[in-house]
Parts: sequence; structure tokens; C-alpha cells
Amino acid sequence: MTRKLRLAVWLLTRSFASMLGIALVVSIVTLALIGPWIVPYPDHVAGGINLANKLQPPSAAHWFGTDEVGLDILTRVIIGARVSLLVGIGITLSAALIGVPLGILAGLVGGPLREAIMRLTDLFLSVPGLVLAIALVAALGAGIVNAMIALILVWWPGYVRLAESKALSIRSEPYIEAARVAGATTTRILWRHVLPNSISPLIVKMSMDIGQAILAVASLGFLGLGARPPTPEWGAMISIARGYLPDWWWYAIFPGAFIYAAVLGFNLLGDGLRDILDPKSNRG
Amino acid sequence: MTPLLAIQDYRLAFDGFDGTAHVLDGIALELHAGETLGVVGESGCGKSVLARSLLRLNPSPPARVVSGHIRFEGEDVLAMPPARLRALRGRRIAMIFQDPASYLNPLLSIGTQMEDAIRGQDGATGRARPRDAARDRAATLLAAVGLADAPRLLASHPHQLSGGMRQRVLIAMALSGDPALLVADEPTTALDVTVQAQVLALIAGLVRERGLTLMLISHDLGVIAAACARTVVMYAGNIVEDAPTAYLLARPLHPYTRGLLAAVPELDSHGPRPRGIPGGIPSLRSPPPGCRFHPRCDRASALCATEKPGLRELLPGRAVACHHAEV
Amino acid sequence: MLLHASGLAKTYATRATAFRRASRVAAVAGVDLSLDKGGALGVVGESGCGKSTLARLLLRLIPLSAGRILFEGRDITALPEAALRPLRARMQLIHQNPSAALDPRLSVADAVAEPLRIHGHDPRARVPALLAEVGLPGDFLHRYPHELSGGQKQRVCIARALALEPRLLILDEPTSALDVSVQAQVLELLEGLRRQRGLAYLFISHNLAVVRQVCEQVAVMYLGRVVEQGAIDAVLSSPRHPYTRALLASVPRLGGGGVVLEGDAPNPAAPPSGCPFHPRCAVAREACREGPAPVLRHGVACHLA
Amino acid sequence: MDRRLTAYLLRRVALAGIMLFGLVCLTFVIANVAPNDPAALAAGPDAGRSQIEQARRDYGLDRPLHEQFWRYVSDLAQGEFGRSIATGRSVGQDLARYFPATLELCLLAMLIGLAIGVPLGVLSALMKDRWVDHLTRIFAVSGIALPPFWFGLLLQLGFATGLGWLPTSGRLSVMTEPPDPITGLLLTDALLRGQWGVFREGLSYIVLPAIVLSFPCMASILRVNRAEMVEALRADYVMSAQAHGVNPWRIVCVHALRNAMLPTLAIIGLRWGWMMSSTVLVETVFDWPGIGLYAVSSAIAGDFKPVMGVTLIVGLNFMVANLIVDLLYGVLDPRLREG
Repeated sequence: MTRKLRLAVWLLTRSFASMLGIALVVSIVTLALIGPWIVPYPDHVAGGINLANKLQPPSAAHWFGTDEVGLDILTRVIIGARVSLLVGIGITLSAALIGVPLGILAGLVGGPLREAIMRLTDLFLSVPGLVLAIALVAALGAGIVNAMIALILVWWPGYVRLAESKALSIRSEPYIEAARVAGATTTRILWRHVLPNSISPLIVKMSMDIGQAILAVASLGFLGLGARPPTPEWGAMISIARGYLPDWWWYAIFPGAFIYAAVLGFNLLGDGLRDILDPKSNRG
Repeated sequence: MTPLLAIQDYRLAFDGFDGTAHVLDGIALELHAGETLGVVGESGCGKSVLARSLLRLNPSPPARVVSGHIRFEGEDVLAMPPARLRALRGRRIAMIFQDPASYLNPLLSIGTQMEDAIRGQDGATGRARPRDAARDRAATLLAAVGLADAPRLLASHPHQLSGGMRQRVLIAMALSGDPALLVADEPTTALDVTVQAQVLALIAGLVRERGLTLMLISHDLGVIAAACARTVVMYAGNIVEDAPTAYLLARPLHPYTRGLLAAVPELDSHGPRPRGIPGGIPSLRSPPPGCRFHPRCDRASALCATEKPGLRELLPGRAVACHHAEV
Repeated sequence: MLLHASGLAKTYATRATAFRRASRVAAVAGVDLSLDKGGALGVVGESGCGKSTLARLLLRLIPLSAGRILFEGRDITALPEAALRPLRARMQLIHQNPSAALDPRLSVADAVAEPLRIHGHDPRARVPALLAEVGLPGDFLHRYPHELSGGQKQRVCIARALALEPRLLILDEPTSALDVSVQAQVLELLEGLRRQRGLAYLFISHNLAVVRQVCEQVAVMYLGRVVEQGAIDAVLSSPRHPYTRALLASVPRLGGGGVVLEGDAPNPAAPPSGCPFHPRCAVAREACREGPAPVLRHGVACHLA
Repeated sequence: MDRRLTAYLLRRVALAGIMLFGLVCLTFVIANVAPNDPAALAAGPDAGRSQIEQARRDYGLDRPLHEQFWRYVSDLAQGEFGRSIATGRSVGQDLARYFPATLELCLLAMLIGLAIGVPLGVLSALMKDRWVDHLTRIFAVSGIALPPFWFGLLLQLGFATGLGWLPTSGRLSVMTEPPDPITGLLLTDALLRGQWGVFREGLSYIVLPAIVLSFPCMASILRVNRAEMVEALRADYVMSAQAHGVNPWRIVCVHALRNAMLPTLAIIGLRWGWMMSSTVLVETVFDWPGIGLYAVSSAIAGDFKPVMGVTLIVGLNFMVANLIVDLLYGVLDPRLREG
């Protein structure tokens, strides 16, 4: 196993893009973890008004400037990492927890059950993500929790598709036949062979999806359908900052840059992981 | 007489994560015009890599030439500029491959692929002929490999043909540049035994009619025996024996050749039962010192573990790389 | 009698797509065979002749289209999967490609122990003994498939198949992915195991010479049917079906020379009328082109034999 | 076209019909799980209890659910999506008005995505593991990671307000008379009517939103195309083409690229749907009068019928796109054409 580990490190370090991805993800996660203890103005997190200090350009006191009610943008952007990361991971994990068991079930059992699961999946996939999310939020009402629920509902079918196709391809592997010949039950085949061998593409997809979920939540926030001020959410901040363009540009620039960095990080990481976990890339 | 092909001290390595694999370890080989040479060895012995080296087809990286020359008609293939290389490929050395299904482009018609080959070879040295002229030439070539109904065939796609027909198409493409040397890399391995016999007969016939020089790579001594007058045996990146096929089969000089022959199961029931060679092929990343075969060899001595035996000519035309070989 | 199958058939239906119409392919079209306790039957044929499908039908790994299978005197044709499971211990399969037949995530020890665990045996004592039996040293226990050579992987597969003390081993081209020098080792091993354990083999191969090493009986298949069957030495020395003759003549020998059989194997989705071999047969007559395909009678399925 | 193809097409259309019905059911379910009272919304913010009840009767909201459902379905079957509370017009009319603008934007964005994504993917594959490849990789991932709304704002800051080269938002200046519709696509109409000035002006308005919209699409195409080209370039058939002396350019541009384009095609179908859904962001930033902006403004107002209408239209669009991709697959891949 150590050879595998060394190979992983070798493949990762060989790629500048993967290293950048790791660096970005580590920074964002660190900020999210220790954010409340390092922000310069902890009392600006919850909101409050300090109109005397509003819309200050970046300075030594306020590195990223201040917003329309005088709150420190750096503070709110750092705390925003916490919000986005939690929401992004929450959406991805929930979607995977719903989608993967259904997908593996469909791929392994087949028959009418598979048809039912896959047609339902197709139905959800027939409307592109953000539009369906907006429809759901429009029905449920705006807000960050409803946005999360909407995005989980949008995201799970992707995991069904992936898990099903993986289960199907693994099912035709000779080693599954060998397990059947050894007398293994379907449950055992599922747990001992199919699931462990489908983990790699799932990890890659989840890494990428955390980034995409962060982006989707920010998008809903920007449209006014997600998090609402004073929650320090990146998308919602840009939504308000848009009204202060072009003169107070810093207000929109910094939250956006953080979204970009976070999504970029998780996508590059996923890309790098795919290279490692894909047996084809080991060929040289 | 200068040989058609002369390989001198050719060493090729593949760089990878686990270190460098010394895939070809000092190959020396001469091939004269009109010869039919078989290259036999087990998987990983470097025979396909050697075949591809003649046209510089090994992707680099990871492949890296460590030393040596491959001279074809006096010109060093390894030092050729791209334009010369293009003029070499297909026109002077042509190649056919193992699995005809994967070596034909699934999305392009047979006609397009053959025309591309014909026009590509023209273009390497001058102006490409027009498409319809190339198509006529393709039809002629198909007839030469025993495929009738050329118009329908040229319009069809690889998946519509049987394995044997695909290999014939690839052979026709290989003939398109009137090459001097035909390199066939396991041309029948992916085929059924009855079709294999057809294809071998076709290759042998073409070699005879057109006076081609043949280099046939195979893991199957039977295939080589059917088509080649001379055979070299490769093991772990080295040529261990080089002899006329009949002599090699009747009286192998290298212990590995002997082991290989003893391992082949025979159809005729009076022969001895096949015996395996103990052990397995060594790692090319950390090959055993000295003779690479010595850990599996029943005649190995202390010398074999320290000093690599060179290929020496024991009898005229019969060379062997073994410290203990004697006539 | 250990295994008896009659009238085995498997027809695959392919679905219609945008550009392709639905078709039915008879992969196996009415095969009878039987195998005695401790016997060895070779099944020989070229790719697409249905020999691998036959193996999977006999093991009930794929549903039958028709036919009956008796194993140790018991009709297993319609047994449900749960009732088959304990029987699987007594009939095992060796795959063609050992690299694909081992789960890449299981160590050698786990792979060999899996059947034992499934059937409720304690694997600890048995696994090292099994590895020793197939000629692998004990330090292989903790290796993973990607660290083994092809021959070593096939030995692991054999150890795994032997773990449950089977009576029947169905070997699907067990050596065709291996080099000759390794193939000979594995064949030696298989012969030894058969003697010591009194195993019965159903040995599938495209290589007649390999089958000759292992089996006493042989069945030659062409397009889903057995065209000739009999004692191996008799079939090799005096083949009666024209296809068997052509097959024997096509094998390249160290002596060199051979007869060439014209044409390719026909498409199983559109088999020729009459005798399936007639388009390639040198001696075919009018009777061979029409009427039903000849049935196996006295060991050969040919109108002219 | 032969019979099999017709039969297949009919089957696909029937399947799409079933999917569409499923989608109608889905939108109905979504609309009815909503916690807020549609009657209250319809009656307006200042309505009293009796007015709300009146609205409930008017809209049939007091009927049992299954009756409401059948009414919903039969209305939809007649192209009747309901009435938008905000615009006061029927949703069907609104969609007919806004959809061409969105379609125009998406088509142009797809063109940009293809024109940049495919060549860059090929280049990247040829230069695998060299610095060009690393750069395009980061560029590609950026395309997926850049928040479209933020990227749009940046471009507005730079090109519109900063440099003043391009207009900030809208589809055409209020002073300009749009060409009489032929296709509904403004640029095409302007060209067809020979109104060069209008065409140039329309182009200056569409270029920024189209670039923003094309970015994720271009990035996906680039990534898939690169991966598939790498795969194709090391395929056996490329080695044999080299050995047979085929022109190296032809090997890359025909032999390898043709194979790489198959999976790229699949991603194009997928991305078309994504693009339609990203218009909600891009159109909001650029005030582009399309269905995305319409959906967002309706959603914010709690006006549900237009959102459902847009959902159905986008879903339908996606189905058609996938059907076209499937057919193109058959054209490109001879293996699918016959057995």
C-alpha cells in the first residue's frame, strides 16, 4: 500500500494545478476553522450598523474596506468561508447519501426497481440544476435553509447516475462472477466488492461537487433567493454590492474572489484526485 | 554487402514512477535484404518495443534512447529529422500490428484510411496524388491481399469486417508504399487459429512474390517456424540466441531457448510432456546482474551472476549469449 | 456421473437502437455433454463458438434458454439462487484472465479466504496450506494482485477455487493469458491437483495441444454446437468432422506447414442454413446446404461422416 | 431516412412526451408543497380575507387537488401556462417574447465555447504535461469555478464603465428600433433585413453576456476534449496511422479528433442545459430580457406560474438538445448505424 501512497504523492506533486488546488482548499478550510479567532472585528459578524464608517476603501484598518453599513468586509468574507464550506459539504454529503445507495441498488438489482429509480432520476435531471433550484426556492420561500434543501434535491440524481453506471460496470467484472461462484450473496458482493471499488470516482465527484455547491449557494444568494443579509454569505454580499458599483468596487470584488478561490480549489483538487485514482493515469 | 538494417548496441529505457525500466539492453542485429527473420520471446522481453523502435513509434516520454544506432539502408533512424522519418514510415519500412480491431480507426471508412496512408506517403516526398487515384491504388492493394469487391469494402467501416479481413486491410495498407522491410508485430495473435493460418500464408506469399524482407515478431514458435528462415530469441531485453530456424528448433544452444521449446505443448502425442521454466520474468527496473536469465537457469555458475555474456558466434550464422554454450 | 447436461441452449436478444434492428443470437444451440467423477473433458473451438457461454450455463451463472443440468445426480436446472449457493462450493470456475478475476482491493489472503468465510469455515489454518498446494510461498499472503505476475495470479485463483473442496472445476481458457513457459507450469499444477484430489475438469480452450495435456475426452464446438466428440487421442489422430480436420491442420507446428481453411466463422446472429459449417467446408454437398443442421451421432455431427 | 430511423425517432419523441408529462407532474407537486398561499399572492398584498377567498374561487384553488391537476394539465396542453401576476400577461405570451433573446444568447455562447474549447483542448493534449497544458488546465477549471455573476460584474467594470468600449446592459439601446422579427433572434433578423448598424449595435450588447455564459461551457468542452484527445493520441489506430505514413496533421485533425469529438458531443448536450439555467444569473447581471431574468424576477415576487413556465420550457429545450445529440452520435459513429 505504501507504493500506492508514494505514487499518489508523486502524481500530485508532478502537477502544479493539483498543488494549487490543495493549497487553496487547505487555506479555505483553515480560514473556516479558525475564522472566528482571527478576524479583526469579531462583533461585525452578526451585523450591526456603523454608518460613520460606511463604504471605506481598503486601508490598513480595513484591508478589504467596509460595506454600506460600515462593517469590515475582511471579517465578513472570512466568516463567509465557514458558511459556504458548511453549506457546500452539507449539500454534497446529503445528496451522496441519498443518491449512492439508490444508484447501487438500481445497478445491482435491475428489473422494474431499476427502471423506476432511473426514470425518476432522469426526470430530475431533465431540468438543469439552477432552474429547478429556483423553482423549488420559489415554492419553499427564499432563505439559506430552503436553498440548501432545493440544491440537495437538485444534486442527488447525479449520484444515482454515477453509482448506477459504476455498479453496472463492476457487475460485469470477472471478479464479481468469481465471488458469485464462491457462493457470495448479493449483499456481500455489494459491500465487499462493488462499494469499495466505486469509491474513487465518488470521491472525485464529491470534491468537485463541494465546489459547485458553494457556487450554487452563492448564486442563489446573489439572486436574492438564498441567504439574506446580515448572514455573511458571499453571494448575498455581492448581490448588495452590485448596487454600489462601479464607485465602491471593493465591496463586490473580495467576496467574489473568495468564491472563485474556493470553487477553483475544490475543482483542481478533484481533477488531481481523478488523475491519481484513475488507473489509466498510472501508465506513465 | 551492407545490411538493410543494422542495429548496434541499442539501449532503450522507459522512465516511470517506479524508476527506470531497461527494456532493451544492448541489442545488436543485422538483417539483409530478402531475409525472413522471426523474433520470439515471452511478454515483456522487449520484442514489440524493438519492432516499434525501427519506426520510432515508442512514445517519448516515457521512452528514452540510452545509446545505440539503428541504421536502415545506411541512415540512422534515431537521428532522422521529422521529414525524413515521415519518408521512412510506410515507404521504406511498413508495419502491421497485433490486434487489427484496435489498429484501424473505428470512425473512418476503410477507403479513407487507405487513401490517407497512400497520400500521406506521397506527401512525405512530393505532391500527394488526388483522392480518386489513391482510391484506385487502394482497390489494387486490396485485390493483392485477396479481398474481392473493393468498392464495397472501401466504403465500409472496420466494425463491419471480420478479424481476418481487418488484418488483410492492414496488410494492404502496409504494402501501399512498396516498402523494403515489412515488420509484423504479432500479426495473428488476436485471430482464430484457422484465420491465423490464412494470414500467415498470405504474408509468406507476399514476401515471396514481392521480395520483401520480413521481420515477424511472435510469442509463438510455431508461427515463426511457419514463416521465417532465421530466428532470434529475446529474453528480458536481450537477444540470447540468433540462428537459422531449423537449427534453432532442432538444437537450441541457449538454456532459455531450450526451456521455451520444452514448454510448448505438442499436438502429436509421442513427444515428451511440456515442462515449464521455473520462476518468472525478472523486473526490468532492477534486473539481475550478469546474465539476466541466470536466476532461472539450471546451468548457471558464479560467472553468470557477475558477468553479462555477449552474443558470440559459435558456428557460422549461429550466435548465442551464454557463457556455457558449446557446440 | 458427476455432471450431465442435455439440450443446453442460450439465445441472446439484442435490443433495437436508432440504427440497428433487434436480433437474436443463439450462442449455444443444443449441447449435450456428460462428465464422470474425476474425468476431464476438453471443450475446443474458436472465438464466438459459445464455449464460454457453455461454461456459464453449466454453473447456472446465466439463465438458460432451454435444457437440463444434473449435478451429482440432482437436477439443478431450476434451483433458485439461494439453493444453488451451497452447491457452488462443489463446482468452481477458473477464469481466462486472472488479473480481472481478482478483486484489486483484496489481498491474496483475503481473496483465498473469501469462499471459506462465505461458507462459514475458519480460513486461518486453511489459507496457507492452500497457497502451498498451488506452489506459492507464505510471504504472498499479504500481497495485492497488482504485485503479482500473471502466473502467480492464476495460482491464487486456483487456490481460491480449491478452498471449498470442489468436485468439479470448470476452467475457461485458464492459460491463454499466460506465456508458454508459465503455461506449462500451470498445466503441470493442474494435472497434479487433479490426481491428488480426484477432481473432474471441464477444460475450455482454443488450443488443442493444451487440451491434449489435460483431458481424456474432447468436444469440438462450432457456432454453438458440438460437431465432434470423443476420446482425445482418437479425435486427434483420426478426426472425422471436416471442421476438426481443418482446425488440426491450421495449428502452426514447429515442423511447419499446414492447410488453410477458407473464410471466416459466420455471424452467429445470421447463421447459415443447413449445416452451419457448409460455407467453409471443402466436401460440402447439396444436402449440407439445406435441411436441418446435422445432429451429433456416434460422436460426429456431419451428414458425410 | 429509412424506416428504422423513423421508428426510433417516434419512440424517442414518445419517450420525451412521457418525460414532459413527468415534468408537468413534478412542477405541480413543487407548486403544491409550497407553504405560502397562492390565493393570497394572487389577491395581492393588501387583500382582505374575502378578497383572498374570491381569488381562491377565481383560480379554482378551492377545488380538490386532482381536479386542479387535470385543469393544470389540460391548460398546458392548450399552451396555457397561467397568468403572470407581475406582468399581467399570460405566461405563454411572456415566454414567447423572452425566449428568443435567451436562445440567441445561448447559441452565440455555445459557438464561442466550441470555437475556443475544441482547439485549446487539442493543443493542450498535444502539449500534455508541458506548461501550456498546465496553463490551459487552470484556465479551464477557472471557467467552471468563476461565479458567472461576479465575472459579469468584473467585465462590466472593465469594458463598460472602465474603458467605455461596450454598453453595460440590455439588448439594444432604447433609441434603436429593433428589426422586424423574422426568426426572433435579433442579430439574425438584423442581418436578414440588411440593417448593419443595428447588427453592430446588437453585437456590442450581446458580446459581454455571451462571453460570461460561454465560459463554463468552453471550459467543459476544453477539459473533455483534452482528455479524449490524450486518449485518442495514444490509441493503437493512431500508432498504425503513423506507421503507415499518414500526414501528421491529418492524424491529429481527422483520425484522433473525430474520435475525441464523440464524448465532447455528449458534454455539449449536457452543457446546453446548464447554459440555459445559467442565464438566470447572466441575464440578471446584464439586464438581458430573456426567460432567465423573467424567472428570477417572478421568483423574487413569489409569482409562481412564470417560474413553472420557464422550468417547463428549459426542460423541453434540454430534451430536444439531447435528442439532437443522440442523432449526431449516430451520424458520427458508424458502429451505431448497423450491427
